[in-house]
Amino acid sequence: MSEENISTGRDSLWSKSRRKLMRDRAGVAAMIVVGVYGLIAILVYLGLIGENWSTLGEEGFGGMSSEHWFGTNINGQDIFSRAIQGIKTAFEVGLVVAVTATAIGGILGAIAGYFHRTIIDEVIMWLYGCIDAIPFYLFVAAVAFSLKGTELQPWGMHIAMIATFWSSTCRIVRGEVIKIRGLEYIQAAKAVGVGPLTIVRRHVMPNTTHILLVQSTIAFVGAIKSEVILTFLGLGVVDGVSWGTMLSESTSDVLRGHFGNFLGASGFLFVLVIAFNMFADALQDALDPKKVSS
Amino acid sequence: MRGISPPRSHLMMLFRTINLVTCLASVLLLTTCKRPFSDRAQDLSVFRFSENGAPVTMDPVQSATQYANLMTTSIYDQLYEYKYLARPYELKPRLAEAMPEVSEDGLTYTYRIKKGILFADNECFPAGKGREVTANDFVYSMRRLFDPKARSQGAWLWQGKIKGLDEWKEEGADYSKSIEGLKALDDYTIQIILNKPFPQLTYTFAMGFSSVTPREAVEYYGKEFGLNPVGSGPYKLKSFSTKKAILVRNENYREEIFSLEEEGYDPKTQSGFGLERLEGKKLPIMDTTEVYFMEESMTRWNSLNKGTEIHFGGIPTELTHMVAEELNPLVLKPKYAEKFTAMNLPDLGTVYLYLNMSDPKIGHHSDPEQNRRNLLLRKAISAAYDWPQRSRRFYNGTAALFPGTIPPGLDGYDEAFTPEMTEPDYEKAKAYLKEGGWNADNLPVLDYNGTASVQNKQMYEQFRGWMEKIGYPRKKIPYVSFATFGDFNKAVKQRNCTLIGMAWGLDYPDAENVLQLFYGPNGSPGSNSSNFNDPAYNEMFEKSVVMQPGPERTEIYKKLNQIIIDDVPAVCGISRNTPFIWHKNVVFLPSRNPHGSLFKYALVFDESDDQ
Amino acid sequence: MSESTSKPVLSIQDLVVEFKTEAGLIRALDGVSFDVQEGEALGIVGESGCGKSVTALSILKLIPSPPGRIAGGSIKLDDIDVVNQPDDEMRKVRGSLASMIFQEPMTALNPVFTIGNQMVEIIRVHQKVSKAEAKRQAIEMLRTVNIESPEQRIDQYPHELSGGMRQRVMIAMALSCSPKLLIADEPTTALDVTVQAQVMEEINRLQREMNMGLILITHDLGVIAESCTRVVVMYCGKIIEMAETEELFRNPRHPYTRGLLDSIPRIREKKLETLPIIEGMVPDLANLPKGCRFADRCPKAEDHCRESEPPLEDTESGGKVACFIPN
Amino acid sequence: METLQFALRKLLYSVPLLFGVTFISFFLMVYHGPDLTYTILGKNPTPEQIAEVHRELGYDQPFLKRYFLFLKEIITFDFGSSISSGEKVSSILKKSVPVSFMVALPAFILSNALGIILALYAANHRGKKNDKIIMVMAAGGMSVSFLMVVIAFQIMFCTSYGLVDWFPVQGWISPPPDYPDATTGEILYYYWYYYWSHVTVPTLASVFVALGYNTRFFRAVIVEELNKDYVRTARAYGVSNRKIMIKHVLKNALIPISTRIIITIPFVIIAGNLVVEKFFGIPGVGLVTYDAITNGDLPIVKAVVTSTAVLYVIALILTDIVYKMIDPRTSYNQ
Repeated sequence: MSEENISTGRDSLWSKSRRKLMRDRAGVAAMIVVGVYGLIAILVYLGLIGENWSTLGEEGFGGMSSEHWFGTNINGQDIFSRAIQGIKTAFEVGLVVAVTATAIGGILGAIAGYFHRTIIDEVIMWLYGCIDAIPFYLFVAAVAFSLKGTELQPWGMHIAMIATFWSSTCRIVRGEVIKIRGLEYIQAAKAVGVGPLTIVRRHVMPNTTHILLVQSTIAFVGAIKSEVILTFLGLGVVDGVSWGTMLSESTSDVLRGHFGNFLGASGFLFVLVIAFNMFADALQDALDPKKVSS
Repeated sequence: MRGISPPRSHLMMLFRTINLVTCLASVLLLTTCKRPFSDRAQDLSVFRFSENGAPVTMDPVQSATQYANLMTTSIYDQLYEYKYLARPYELKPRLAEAMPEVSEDGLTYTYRIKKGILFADNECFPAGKGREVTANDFVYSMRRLFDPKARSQGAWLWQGKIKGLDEWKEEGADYSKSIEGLKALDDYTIQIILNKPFPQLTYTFAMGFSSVTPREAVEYYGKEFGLNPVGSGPYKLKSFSTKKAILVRNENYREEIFSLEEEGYDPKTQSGFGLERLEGKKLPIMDTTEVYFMEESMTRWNSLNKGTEIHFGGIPTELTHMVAEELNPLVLKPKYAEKFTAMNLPDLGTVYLYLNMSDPKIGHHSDPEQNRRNLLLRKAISAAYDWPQRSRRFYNGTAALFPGTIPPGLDGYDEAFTPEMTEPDYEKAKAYLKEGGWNADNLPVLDYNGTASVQNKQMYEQFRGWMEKIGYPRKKIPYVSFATFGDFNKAVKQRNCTLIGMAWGLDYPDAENVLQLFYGPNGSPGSNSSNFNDPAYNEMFEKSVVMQPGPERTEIYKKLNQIIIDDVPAVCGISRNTPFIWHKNVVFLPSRNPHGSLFKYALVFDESDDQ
Repeated sequence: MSESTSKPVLSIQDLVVEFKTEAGLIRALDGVSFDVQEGEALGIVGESGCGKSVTALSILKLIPSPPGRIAGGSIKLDDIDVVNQPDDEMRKVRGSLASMIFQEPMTALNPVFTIGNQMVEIIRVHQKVSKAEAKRQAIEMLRTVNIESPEQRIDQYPHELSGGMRQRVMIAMALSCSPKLLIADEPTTALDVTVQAQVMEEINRLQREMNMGLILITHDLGVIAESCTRVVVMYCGKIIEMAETEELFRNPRHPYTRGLLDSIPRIREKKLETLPIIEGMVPDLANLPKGCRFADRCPKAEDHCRESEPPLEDTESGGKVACFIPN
Repeated sequence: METLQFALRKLLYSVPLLFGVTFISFFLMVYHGPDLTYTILGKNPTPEQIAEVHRELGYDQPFLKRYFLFLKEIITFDFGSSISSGEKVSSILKKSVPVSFMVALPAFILSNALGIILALYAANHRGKKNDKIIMVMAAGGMSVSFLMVVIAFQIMFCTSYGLVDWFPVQGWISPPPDYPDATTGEILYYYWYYYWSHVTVPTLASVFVALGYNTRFFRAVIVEELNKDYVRTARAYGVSNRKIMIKHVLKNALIPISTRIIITIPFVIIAGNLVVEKFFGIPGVGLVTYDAITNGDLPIVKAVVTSTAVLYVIALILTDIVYKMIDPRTSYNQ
């Protein structure tokens, strides 16, 4: 999907979208916030900041201070550092799930749409129909369990989310591809003997990119939010810290009157998710050629 | 909904409507805020007890949990029981007439049971009338523990100990065959012949596992026998759900009168509980005992505070500082002291961090040099382990701290031990590591295993923090989590875990029960989760188990305990205290597994009578 | 302005309608003025986007707001000041005093209600009658627009009718409360050619019979020629020419009008020649040129055409034109 | 009759779906699920006992044989008894399903009803300030984690740190105390009182979280309808705004709205709201199932998965029927 593959007509659509996005002030602000988070995630990943998240303090449940901005937890660990660590975890979960799920959904959706009304389409539709019929959390629990004892165990949560998140992308891409497939120029390309793979690559893929982009932002947010719940249920992040582990800890903290974990984790989570949601909205507006400002 | 009028008012109207609805709802709730049954005079014939977990079944052979044991010991008779008030725990006859007659060689035990004891009336009996309990019922019940169909959780207690019983199981558990070591000599006499001496045998007959069960009931109820228990105890089960069980007086129950002296009353430590009121009362005192199973500590606490919804509960750890003036010993704040009585109940058990000795990274090693280095590593871990901090942060600072595996109060505990001995010494730990040539690069990866609960993870982080202090790289102590205890247990039983945080509750008050945890042949899937296998320890342990209590055995126990401390197959130890709390007009003294059959002593009295 | 004695049923003065878009504020209508007399049929022509439909919607105050808004001028509908009329007063006007027929009979009817249901609803909005009476009126109205067996048709759903039939239903609905003004916005564009004439004939017949004012919006000059007495030509939100139909066809003043007329294929001519087209593109409403809006495409444009906008001025033949160099 | 035929035909078509769901569930939850043996056997099992229980529970059987046994259970709809308690699965579900349903119901109704009301309002004022306020609030609501809301609401309504300390932190209606002279009224009041005291905070939290999503979705659907030509037509003929909204737009919008609502019903009835149940300690079917999955109590897992799948298929059919009822353009023969 490099630039060369995209015709000049599309190219102008892309640059138009970019211009549209840049004009959306809320969208730009959201993008900056997401960018800052991403930067922090990289710094944490490189071990440059937030490294003292595991150091025990002398006394537990310290209040807010210049040293500990959000106070300390039961183990006297610095909650701010842990919240920062949580950014890294969130990006890791979000990126892995979003990229993989959208890729799988996009590919399967394109295949299903292209082979519309064949057995391949039926099988793919059947597959996501089945996944949709199983309650999400039970499915995740089941996936997590079936991976117990294998090398994939630490990735159980990711795999479970990917296994459920691809279906919505697949459904949308399939619909779009069915529409594109009916278009005249594709029919023409087919008539002159262009192979199906070339058609998918040259015509179908570029026309569904905006869907994939938007879907991956949705999956990113979905993954981050699901992580919190899954960790609370004991199915999520095992090693390290995540906002999910912090919120889980906070359930008993708040009854003792300590709100550091809760405020730290939920503050960081809320800002990231709302920024990402706004960014996704702006992206959707910018990429939708039909949409005029409401 | 018109565009032209000021839009604000519409939004306001919308919100006002929503507001109104919620207000109405809450007003409805508030004005009718009268608690149900709050105007009712207290029902003085019901004791409402609560537990923080529910039994899955009340089949005696599966009564491994404290919750199940409490139920089975109230519904069924065992041969013996613990005195209500004696601390440390002391046995007294229950269904048995007296303490057993033991042969010289300590292998043959004769138990005589009381005559005229009836099972509770139940439809499984002819005409629904409970028949007399005989020695054969006991024999049947013991066999059932070894019957694979019954899925017993308690057979291990007697495994290999009663002559012919294991063979009987292997030959297909045919109830028509006789067993040499387990016989009813007549309707009221039981004879047990052991393969080797087992001085704790009589203790095991106070456990819920050894409840006397009528065969008719097992056969009549089949799979659902566990939900339809039939016994000869003070209570019978009226109804059961995972949230609540109702026990009502067994009308067929024998005449049993409470006596402070017989129950081992100690006025020095037990005078504040109103136990004197019980003197001379016929047991069970209350017609009905309702047991509420409330897993969530906050639910239980709320319920306790709602008046008489429950009489007895616990103080959630999150709230102890709000409720208690002092924690050790427990003193309530005046606001609560007006309404409640409370005490810290020590656990009869200990908490460990097992180090899997079958893991060559850290445990036994065929290469003596590596073996030595591993020992130093274990010693370093033990030296860095901060039990007092663990107690402060997770157990309100009230836990009993001691080195070794034998908790204070048991025969074999070294009186010279002090809690200070469990304090960490990081310098010493580092020295051990240095001595063993360990450094950040060559230290092995140690997986820490536990269930996925928040508290377990916090304890893990605390442990990792201690290890960081002695220079252990953070990444080398990963957490392996399990969604349930069963799953965790499976991994432990399959020797897949390196560091294992676990607790052990004693089955009877004898140090043998904790020392067997390190006896080599008991290795996983047996109870020896550390898979410690030391020939010297094994030999000494084998010697001790066949000994009758006495100074000689005490000495051996102390030596065994010292081996555990020196070889560090487990980092120990701590014994938790749980704060319990109950209404002022209730006379009840909580106790711990294996002490069951507590409900029959409970009394709810009318406070106004006192004034 | 021959019938200047009779009262105009519609009078628009200097109407300005603005839309907020991403490209900024645009003027969809910029100073539009015209009258419609009782019983008169007025045609509005122009390319798409010239403001024809906006004009129609403004008359009934149906401009979607936001983003649109009537920014100036006045609309008098039979003495009612539309611009300042509160919305629910305006509601009473719609369908009864002035009514409208839309282009797409496929989508303009609600697919999930029977046509009877929708007609009855409209009748009952404007008249206090029982359901049964409203239904009787609806059947009567369907009969008036020449729908066969209206008693059965009335219980059918829109998708069960043909395109022409649906448009007749629309007409019946529009006329069910005998409006004084009927606005027909491209009423035949979406129909089969064979049906177009029938429907147009129906509209004309009813307009005459009911003596309504009619505004016929179309880009098809042929339709105008057959149905309208007067024509308004719009370009980029402005009226550029207004004249009696015959006069306009015979002698178009504005170069744009001329261009439009030239692009009509003339069937009578034996040989098919390449039709002349108007060169260039309609300017973007957000970036209008300084002078005449048509200047860039105008074959006759001179320098001053690009400097200032020509005003709409009376012509000697009684029409109006906005051009510095009219024919 | 036509509807029934249609439903039956649809049901027949959904057999592959049911098959797939049960197969996936079987593969993940049953075949690869946790091993209950160690829970059953307590702290000190012997290898022989482990082997015995394995045999008895059928863990040692080959995959296909176990799957066919499962299929047989599905067809007879008899899943036997819970392995851990011996209680009949049907009786476990009979107890827990109504609890879940009662917990989820108020939130389900409120979040959808309020969602539709707010969406109608916002759509009606689309582009104006109030619409924007509502949409920003919806975006905010969508950006909080359910866990955050639950914890925050718990602080606000259930602890002395918050606004009011009215509601219990956790729990569910315990059986009423056994007063022999309690009147029916008193007992009903008992249930009524504790029902609301346990269900209010979960409901508020669930509504808070779901409302953003619902409003946004419903608004999008309604706005799309509002842009349709028939709305302009109705307006041009003087139909009032209110009537356009309530009658014309809503009926058309009801197609996607009802699809969304109906599809969630099986999950409300059977799957329960696991997070609510776990956090508030409510013994609903979500928690029961979750415990069964994590423990490996297979009969319960099988029963719940099968029932959910069947209900899901029924819901799918129901949406089709509703679709056909609302939209005359589609017929049963298509």
